[in-house]
Amino acid sequence: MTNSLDAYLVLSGLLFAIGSFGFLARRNAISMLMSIELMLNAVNLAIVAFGSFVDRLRPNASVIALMVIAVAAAEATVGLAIVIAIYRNRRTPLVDEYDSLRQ
Amino acid sequence: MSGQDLLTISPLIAAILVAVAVLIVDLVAPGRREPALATALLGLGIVAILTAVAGRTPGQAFGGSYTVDALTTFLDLLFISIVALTIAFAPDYLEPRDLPIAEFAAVLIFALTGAMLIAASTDLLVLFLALELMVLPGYLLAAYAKRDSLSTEGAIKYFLLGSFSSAIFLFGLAYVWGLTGSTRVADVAAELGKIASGGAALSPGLALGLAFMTTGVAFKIAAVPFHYWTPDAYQGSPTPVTGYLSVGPKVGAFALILRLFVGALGSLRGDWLDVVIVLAALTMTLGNLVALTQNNVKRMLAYSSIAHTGYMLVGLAAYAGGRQEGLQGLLYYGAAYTFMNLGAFAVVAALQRRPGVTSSLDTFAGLGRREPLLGILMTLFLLSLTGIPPTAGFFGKAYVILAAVQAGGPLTILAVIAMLNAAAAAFYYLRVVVYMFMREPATEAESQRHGNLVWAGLWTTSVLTILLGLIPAPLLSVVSDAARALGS
Amino acid sequence: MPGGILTLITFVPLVGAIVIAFLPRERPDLARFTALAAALLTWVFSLYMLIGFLPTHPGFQFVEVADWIPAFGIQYKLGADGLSVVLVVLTTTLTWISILASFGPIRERVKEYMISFLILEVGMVGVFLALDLFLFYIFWEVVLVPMYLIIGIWGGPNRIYATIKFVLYTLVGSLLMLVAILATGFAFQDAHGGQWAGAFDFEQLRAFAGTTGFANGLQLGAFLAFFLAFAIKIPMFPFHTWLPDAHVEAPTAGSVILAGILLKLGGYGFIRFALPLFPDAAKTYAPVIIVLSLIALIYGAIVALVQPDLKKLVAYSSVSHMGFVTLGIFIFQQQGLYGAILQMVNHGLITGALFLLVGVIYERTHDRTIAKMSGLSGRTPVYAATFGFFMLASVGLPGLSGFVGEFLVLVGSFAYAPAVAGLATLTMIFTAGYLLWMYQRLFFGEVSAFLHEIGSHLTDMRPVETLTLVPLATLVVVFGLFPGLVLHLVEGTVTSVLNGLGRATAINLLFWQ
Amino acid sequence: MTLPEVIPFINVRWDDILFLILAAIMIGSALLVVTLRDIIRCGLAMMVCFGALAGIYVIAGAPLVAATQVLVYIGAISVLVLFAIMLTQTKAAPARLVFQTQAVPAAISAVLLAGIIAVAVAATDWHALSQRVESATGAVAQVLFQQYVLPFEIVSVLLLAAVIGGVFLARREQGDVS
Amino acid sequence: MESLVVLIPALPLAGFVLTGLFGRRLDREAHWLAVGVVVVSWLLAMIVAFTALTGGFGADGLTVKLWDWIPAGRFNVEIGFFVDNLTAVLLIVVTTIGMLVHVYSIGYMAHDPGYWRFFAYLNLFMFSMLVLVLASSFLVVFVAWELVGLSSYLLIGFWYRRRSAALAAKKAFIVNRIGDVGFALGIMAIFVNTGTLDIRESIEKLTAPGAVSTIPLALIALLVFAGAMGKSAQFPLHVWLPDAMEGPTPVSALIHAATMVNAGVYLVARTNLLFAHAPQAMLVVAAIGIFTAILSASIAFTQTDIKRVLAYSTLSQLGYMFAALGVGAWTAAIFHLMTHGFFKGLLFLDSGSVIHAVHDEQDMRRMGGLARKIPITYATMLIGSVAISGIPPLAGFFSKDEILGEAFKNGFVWVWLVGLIVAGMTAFYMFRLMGLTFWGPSRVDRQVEPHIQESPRVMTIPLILLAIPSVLLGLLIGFPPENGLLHGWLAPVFGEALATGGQHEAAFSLFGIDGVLILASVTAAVLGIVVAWRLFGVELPLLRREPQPERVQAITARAPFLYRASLNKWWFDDLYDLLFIRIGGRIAAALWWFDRVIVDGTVNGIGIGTQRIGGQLRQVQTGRVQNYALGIALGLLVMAGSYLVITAR
Repeated sequence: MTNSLDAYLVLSGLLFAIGSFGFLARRNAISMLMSIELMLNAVNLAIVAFGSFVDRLRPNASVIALMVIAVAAAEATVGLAIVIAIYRNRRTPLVDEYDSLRQ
Repeated sequence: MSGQDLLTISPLIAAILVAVAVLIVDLVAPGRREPALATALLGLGIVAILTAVAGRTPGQAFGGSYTVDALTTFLDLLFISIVALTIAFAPDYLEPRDLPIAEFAAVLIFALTGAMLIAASTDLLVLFLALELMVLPGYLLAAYAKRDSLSTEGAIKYFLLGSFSSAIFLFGLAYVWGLTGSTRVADVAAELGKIASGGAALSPGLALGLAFMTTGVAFKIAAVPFHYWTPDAYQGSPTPVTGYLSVGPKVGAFALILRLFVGALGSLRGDWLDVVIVLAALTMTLGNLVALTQNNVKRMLAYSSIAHTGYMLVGLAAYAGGRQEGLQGLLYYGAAYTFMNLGAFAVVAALQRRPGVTSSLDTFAGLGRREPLLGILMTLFLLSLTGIPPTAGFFGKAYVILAAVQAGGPLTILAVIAMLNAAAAAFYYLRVVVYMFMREPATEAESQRHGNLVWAGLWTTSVLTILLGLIPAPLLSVVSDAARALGS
Repeated sequence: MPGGILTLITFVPLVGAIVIAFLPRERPDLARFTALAAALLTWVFSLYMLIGFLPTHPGFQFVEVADWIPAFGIQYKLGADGLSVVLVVLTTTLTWISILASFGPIRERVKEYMISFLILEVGMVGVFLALDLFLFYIFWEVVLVPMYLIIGIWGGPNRIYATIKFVLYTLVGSLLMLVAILATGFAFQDAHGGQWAGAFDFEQLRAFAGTTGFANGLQLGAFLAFFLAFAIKIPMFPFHTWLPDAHVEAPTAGSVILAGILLKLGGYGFIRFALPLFPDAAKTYAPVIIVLSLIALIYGAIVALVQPDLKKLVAYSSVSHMGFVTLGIFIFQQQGLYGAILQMVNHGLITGALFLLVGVIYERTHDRTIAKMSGLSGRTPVYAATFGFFMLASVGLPGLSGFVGEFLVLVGSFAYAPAVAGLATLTMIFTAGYLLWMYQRLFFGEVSAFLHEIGSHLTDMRPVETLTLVPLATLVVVFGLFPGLVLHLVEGTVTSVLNGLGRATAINLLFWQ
Repeated sequence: MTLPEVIPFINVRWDDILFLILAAIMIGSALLVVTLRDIIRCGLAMMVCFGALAGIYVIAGAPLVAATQVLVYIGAISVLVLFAIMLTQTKAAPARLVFQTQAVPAAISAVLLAGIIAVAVAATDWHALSQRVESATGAVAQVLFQQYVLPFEIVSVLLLAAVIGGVFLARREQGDVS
Repeated sequence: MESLVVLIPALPLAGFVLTGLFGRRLDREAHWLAVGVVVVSWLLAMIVAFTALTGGFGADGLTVKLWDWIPAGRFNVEIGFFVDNLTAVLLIVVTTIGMLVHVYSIGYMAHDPGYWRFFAYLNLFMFSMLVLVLASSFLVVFVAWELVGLSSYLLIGFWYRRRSAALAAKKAFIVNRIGDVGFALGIMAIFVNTGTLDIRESIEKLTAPGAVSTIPLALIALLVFAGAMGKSAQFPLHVWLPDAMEGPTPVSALIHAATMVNAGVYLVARTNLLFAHAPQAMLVVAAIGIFTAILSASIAFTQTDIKRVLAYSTLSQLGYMFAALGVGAWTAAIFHLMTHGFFKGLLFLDSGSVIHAVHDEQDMRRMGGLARKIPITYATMLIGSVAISGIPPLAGFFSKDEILGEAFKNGFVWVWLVGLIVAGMTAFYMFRLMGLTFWGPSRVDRQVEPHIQESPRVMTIPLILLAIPSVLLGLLIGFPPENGLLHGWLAPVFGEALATGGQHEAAFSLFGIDGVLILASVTAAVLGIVVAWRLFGVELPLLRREPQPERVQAITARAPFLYRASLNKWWFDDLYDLLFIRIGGRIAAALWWFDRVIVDGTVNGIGIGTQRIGGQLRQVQTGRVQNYALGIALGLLVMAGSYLVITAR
């Protein structure tokens, strides 16, 4: 089982789906942020899995994964900054209440 | 990593340095905007020169992950002018709202580096990173008026959906990489070439990857049904930022498409042709139909920018339909769209100089009387957006349509749809003209003074808008070189 | 004849417009007279061209070619044959007349008005002279914007609705035409091994259409697109409803140009492009178009009968009269074509004059409701006489220009099918009906209470107004007695078009037996 | 000490067990992240989830990634998140609804998504590359500094930009409501 | 000589232009110029006519080419004139009566504010009429055709303040247009089949042996005839002429009695060969002619407006002429055209003089007993009435009798019979008119009564001058019957047609059939007169009788339907009003509704519909990120699905 790429990929897919669910369903900006982190990690898992199963990819895999982590970090920074900024204006982290821009 | 490499990526380095320099200047002379502005614009000038120079020696760096060719140069210069113009338009808007210009410029230039990287990168990973580097500053800029709740709201929507789509895109990227075994565009293309030539079957996994990537990109260019962020983000953002967002990231995303879908996945175009056709039709139509009902000019222009994405997609579709001209048309349209749209937003920004002025249609009532020049320029940009000759917008449309007609088949119908859309679009563009020249303002607003930078920018955009329509030949050769550089 | 005369004619107004743009806003008269000067200059140049034109010489004259977008073989190519010459002179003439006629009525934003008017002239002249499809399209669209502004800014109370309707309607047609133009150009390029050279050059395209001919599919599609664009401009039933609105709202001079020139763009397009490039398609669609023309003829006349608004009445009369043009074109008969061209010219003169006259009364009463007027003959005899003159010309009274064109078209249609001629001729009755009735209600009877209230403002025609109408009246008489002046000029055009259609001998079969 | 390759009697490889356990933990905690009412607990669950993921990386033979995962995520990001949570915590917040009105369609689409991915994965023939190979950390560094210089630089710029902007946005200025 | 021919119409044209431009200044002197030019062109006309009739122009007349009018490729019409004997005869009639009417108008219009305008119009008419007569090409005829229509329009509506006048003018023009449509189509047919519009050339081509025409000759002939029906007010287009009496009386005399209304007759006579080759068409002409004759005669019975009686009488006389043409009595038709021109002109001018005397009163019920008060008018009018009634040896007798005679001898007995009855009716209503106007007790308004006086010289002299030909013309050119001067003149014109039609040309035999026919017609006339005397009285030197209104009452009571029918002109006006004004108006209104609601509605509908759709699509943008995200997720699913499908195939 740990011998089958499928297992890893399915696992990552699952994580990705869960993340997307969180993103679609949660109201709190920060939990949406966390969901995105989940999704990014799902991708990382896939990448690592590819790396560990395909010879050619092995060295690159780790690097790419690292990059992805870094990107995730950057996104998180920006995201949290924005969240805080809007929180200052709206006094609520609940995204579905930010709907003065519409139609 | 050789000296040659350094020369090749010198524009990039220069850009980063400019960004840093701007910040330093600001630290040195805090609160004064002229030095920062000067640094930024001069720096951009240098970057442009370097780009031109580097463009003379096409080649690759970093083992083929960074390519300099006609396309790169063309796009880079386009991006630089976009950023320069945005910086020119910004101060008049930011200062009254006491928002600093330095950070603005710096962040913007960081975004520029991202865009330039996209234009140049021939490596999937680099592409992704570059994309992030382009959009992350975008999120920040959208929220730049941080005490304005609308700005931040638009920003957070933009950010959340943006990173959602990034995740999706990345997922697809991972699969494509995993199945082709390389991040190098060339290798990927070769790998897929086998598949296209029937050497191997297109595996579902790869298809999945393609689907995810397409979705991610479609989001970035704001194609329907992935466009939702556009109106809100555009309306919320500070107007100069909106102007930038409406062209910079869009053209950037198209650059990504060129590098990725054309460069890497070109051999599979038969597979994504249908998808692009559908996307194009949907995008044009929805964008225009909704724009018809908007009373806020910024929001209206947001929807119109969606529609223009649709027109550009027609070019892409024509390419997928087997016509090199499609790419040329796409590039030409991109350039034309850039200047006319930036110009239009610049006028809106100029009108909003006084804080508190909304961008609703009523703001434009009587503008033709109040500030005739501004009114006339706005009319020019709107006519160009409509596609009335002799303007850039017209020629861009004609070019794209020509490509579509050449490709024939379903694309002819797409061309007709595009034209009907253009006709419908005329309604809302001209409505602004109606307000400017044929309606009297409800409350008499006094005319305002605008900075020289703004005027300079407006003249540049308007002159280009006309020239690109009257004398398209020069740009024409440029874009055809660019398209050829991409190969087909 | 020096080269560049056509460019001169086309762009002198533009120069004028630019000059006006730099004139001080607070000196409207400067703008007025500069505009008039520019228009008159253009007119003189056009007359100069007219003199230099050799009717016997076949093909295009004064041709000017310069590469514009070589990548697609798009050229800046101007040239004139009889048809263009006639219509260009008509344009330049009506333009200065309209500008003169706007001196009084247009009191605000004079600068902008004059600029739009001159740019409008650029577009119109360009359309008639362009020999490159792409260039033609550009001029075609250029016409749109100034007219949009003229109606929208200086128009009546409901102007915005009218002008937007006008623009959108026209745009739908023209944009599809653009697709057709591009498709045609591409088809040419495709047939010439990917060589773009000459792909939009009308003469080469015509030659191609005459020899190899475009594929049927393309012809049918492209012709349809062209047809839509032109039919909307003319306008043909059922695409005509923008016209009454536009006319009612437009300022007088706007209506004059609209009726006098813009409607002709459609007819010109048919004769110059649609027929020569897509002859087979033209023949295929001809019956339908003929039927539509007949409907337009009779329907327009009948609807005009019950119009309460003077301008609307004239507008519908235009729909009816332009029916003769399309009919004359699509019966593919020599007489028909001659008649159609003549009818375009005459309609330009007569309807233009009628709109000027409507403007005269509107300026005094600020009303155009026929019901409110009556007995004008007593108060304004000269006006009544002039109006009567043009009214009769419009009725098609022999001896005045209106008659000849109509009759030629009718003769042609008779040769095509007596039944068609029979139906078309019925219009003679309806036309007389609505025009005479209108005239009776306006000018006969006792002076109405409404006009009494106007009192002393209800003056007879002023010198300026007379000045604008005298040239038109003269031309109406001259062309009525010596239509040959026009017919000789367009001989070449007619022959080449009919040769292209391979139908030049249609009427011959009935001869000499 | 060394364990036998395979667990006696039930003939399952150790790392498989480990994999299963970690996977279970990961999925479970992930679910908690997206479902828990109290957002602070969500944050903690996320840390758990990432920990488990790190474990899986190790099994997959990417220790370096695993390490970074622990450092960056469990270290930096999670803390950042928690800070953000503190900053934006309103008294009323946890009391309110956790889920959007569209939780159900969200769930459905998530399931579909997982389904499609699974199907695609299953349907794909990984041209017999499912023979795992051991990896050496040394190789990575090498690759990183030869082939991936450019990306590396970019990432740094990216972070720089993010920080500058982030600082600007988060900075509290006079006139801001506190 | 050519130049003279050109001058004949040119002079009145000049008169029109000059009077039109400067008339306002000339004011009361306006007539000098106008009358002057007409007199001159009369002189010229006389010279030309004399030359023509004495064979000065040879067998095939004199042709004058002015210029190529419409050179449209194969279609080439030239403006030119053509004089042969027929033209000459017409010239005489038109110029003579025209001149006299001009003179007469000087007096009649003396006090009218639009004095100069009137003369301008009259000149315009003279010009148009002369062109019509002289024209050598069908299209030029058509031009003149419309121009006379125009001048008649202007003159009928001369008193434009009067609504009835304006309406009558419009009616006249439009009804004429209906005929013109036919004429125009006829012209097209002729051109399409012959390639020329020169009258003689084209007809030769049409009728040449073995000529093949796309449309039957009869149809062409009838189309041409349609035009004639319009101008000459033949049933069913007769309705405009009575209303045309709204115009000043000189106009009625000149245009609506003596000249313009004869244009139709002239046209048919001019194209005689065409008709001769289309017997069916001839039959129709005869039928319509004779029917019009009796129809309008019957209406004339009960009209009380003196001018309307004359108008209907004109109709019925025109009917005679067409009947004559129809039966192939070409010469007789032209003969009657001439005589009728003179005596009907006379009668109208007389009626004008009467109206003048009783201060613009036209209703005969308010006249009576005027004989002594206005003797000259009375005398001349009596002559006119006798002439029209066909009592030998006055002009009317010869022409009318010739028509009837030839109708009978050419085998159209029914035409002859109806004609005979009409002759009697004519005599009756004419003397009813005389009785009501001049004889019996005066019913004139008390205020007016004392001021009644004879018209001035300038008016009476023309009357006398017209009376002379009304008496003598028949004897001069019509005697011996069927062999008089006129026959000599017109023989070359109609010879071929007669040959073709094979009409009988036996010598006139007073003591044969002709005598009987004469007897019959004279009896009919006398009968009519006597009945009129018995009912409406008479005051002549020998016999005198009081009118019997009560007997009139009795008779009308006995045949109420016929009476009302006659009184209401057989309801034609009402019928047309219903058809064209009411129903037509409805249709027009309906079409306009269609235009606004359906055609334009669709256009606007598309616009509004698009907006609506946009409004709906807007709703998608809820402003909630999660909704957007869901949308994207769904899009992603679809995208993935479609990709999988695409690659699966």
